[in-house]
Amino acid sequence: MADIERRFTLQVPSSTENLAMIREFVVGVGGQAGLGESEIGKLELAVDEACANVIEHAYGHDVSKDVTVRASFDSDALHIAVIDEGQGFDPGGVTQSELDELVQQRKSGGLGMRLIRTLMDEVKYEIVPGQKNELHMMKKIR
Amino acid sequence: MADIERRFTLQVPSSTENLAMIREFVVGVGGQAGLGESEIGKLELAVDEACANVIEHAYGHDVSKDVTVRASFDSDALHIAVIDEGQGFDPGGVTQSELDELVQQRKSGGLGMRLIRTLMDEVKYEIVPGQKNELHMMKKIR
Amino acid sequence: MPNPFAIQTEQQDGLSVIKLEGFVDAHTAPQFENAVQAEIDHDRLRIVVDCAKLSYISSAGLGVFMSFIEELRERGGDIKISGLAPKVKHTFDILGFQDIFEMPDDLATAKAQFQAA
Amino acid sequence: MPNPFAIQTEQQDGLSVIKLEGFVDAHTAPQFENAVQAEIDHDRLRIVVDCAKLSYISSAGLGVFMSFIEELRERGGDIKISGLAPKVKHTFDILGFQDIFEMPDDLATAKAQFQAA
Ligand SMILES: Nc1ncnc2c1ncn2[C@@H]1O[C@H](COP(=O)(O)OP(=O)(O)O)[C@@H](O)[C@H]1O
Ligand SMILES: Nc1ncnc2c1ncn2[C@@H]1O[C@H](COP(=O)(O)OP(=O)(O)O)[C@@H](O)[C@H]1O
Repeated sequence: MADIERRFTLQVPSSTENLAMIREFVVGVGGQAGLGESEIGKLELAVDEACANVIEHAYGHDVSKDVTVRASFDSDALHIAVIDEGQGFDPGGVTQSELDELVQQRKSGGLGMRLIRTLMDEVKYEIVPGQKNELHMMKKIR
Repeated sequence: MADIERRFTLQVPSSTENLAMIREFVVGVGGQAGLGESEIGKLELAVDEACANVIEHAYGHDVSKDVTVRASFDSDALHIAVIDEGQGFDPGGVTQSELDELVQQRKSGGLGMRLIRTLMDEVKYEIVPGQKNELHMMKKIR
Repeated sequence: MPNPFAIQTEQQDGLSVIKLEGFVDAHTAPQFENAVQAEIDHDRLRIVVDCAKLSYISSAGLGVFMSFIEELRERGGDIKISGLAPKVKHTFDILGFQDIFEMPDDLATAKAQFQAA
Repeated sequence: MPNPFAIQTEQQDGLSVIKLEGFVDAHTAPQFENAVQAEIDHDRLRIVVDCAKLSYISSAGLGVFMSFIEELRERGGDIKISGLAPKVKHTFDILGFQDIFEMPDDLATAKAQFQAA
């Protein structure tokens, strides 16, 4: 890939209906960045999880709000950010339980943030509640 | 579809490589707007033609520039705009030749704007050279 | 995009076979959840979720497996997850599902496992 | 997206058969143009473009047909466009291609048309 940075942005209404479109976008960008199929799959899943959290938790399914996905890559790395203007939260304050605990508690959630951290090479939250919350993710290329 | 207006935006580097991503975006929006398969196909082609013109003519394949596609729909109509900051042109000044003339002149181009006008229900250019050129297209729903 | 998700439940050899097709994400997972709940409501507690045609799953889909398994096992039932494509199985594996669920290669093996139990 | 475009040229029954697959747009049309040019450069002037696996074409692809047809016919050759799916054929029809090109349903019919000519 050329060494100029390429930038892509997708903005869609906050609805789970749009997750499929977001995934297609991410797969397209990942392919252009030169990632292999398995790395593209990880990227796709991480961004889906991040956007699903925004739709569900940051906006509480309010479809009048927007989810923004911004991606850029050069020959070294692909950076992708999921941005919302929702209520924000304290990522450090979220306790991440093990799978067997979640199962015992009959929980249907609590896996998303773990998946994101496992799938990506770098994950960073920047939270300004009600103004701009960004989840930055990075994947190395090669 | 609900009567709230839904808005979608895609911004990509000005490269024909990104036309496939643009088409997927348009197909996704068209599906959500409730258009039938054949209408989605027309929308897809019209927006592809409009973006290919921006990439080729407005920016002369300068990949450091961006193409923006903005779409919105309510229950009556889908509006879609292709936006560039390139050199602009006078759409009224473009002579549109018939197919047999183009064939005699061995031209490989000159069909795009005709296609766009045929495929969409409304087409309008707003040109401010070097600042913001917008091609607005509208398709009625049902 | 034409509908990228389909789900179908069949009764086979005394088991409930729920076949997933396409994409299970936060948008489509509720339909999967309803399908499992419907089997439990009818006391059909031996369930195979056949994923041979499943092309993608996110944590919303994984959560459905997670939330029902305790109740099912308490009541003498189980869920087995069959036919996962390698790409999709990878998502289950990352989170340790292989320690909690049996994930046989195909539907026939899942059935055999239920008979043997 | 895995590679959404493929092109292949074969010599069959004294004709050049160029098979298009996937998406011909402004990005992939140059490859199609080169393939037609290569046949002309080798004086193989009877060409069938088999579109049975073509899923999409934009004006950049249509322009390839348009720009070569005069030269080919002047030199005693032709292009026939076979196997277009209805959705794709619609794009050709909108622009009046049916007045200038023969568009037989399948490759066999295209060959028969060349034999009969
Ligand atoms: N973007 C977000 N905005 C607000 N809260 C969030 C966001 N992302 C995650 N959270 C909080 O963190 C918790 C854990 O998230 P996650 O691990 O993805 O599991 P789940 O979404 O299934 O609950 C969520 O339940 C929610 O309280
Ligand atoms: N977005 C644009 N910016 C600048 N010039 C344009 C733009 N769109 C069209 N044009 C001009 O109009 C002409 C006709 O466009 P079109 O009918 O699409 O055919 P083609 O692109 O194949 O030449 C182009 O050759 C170009 O000169």
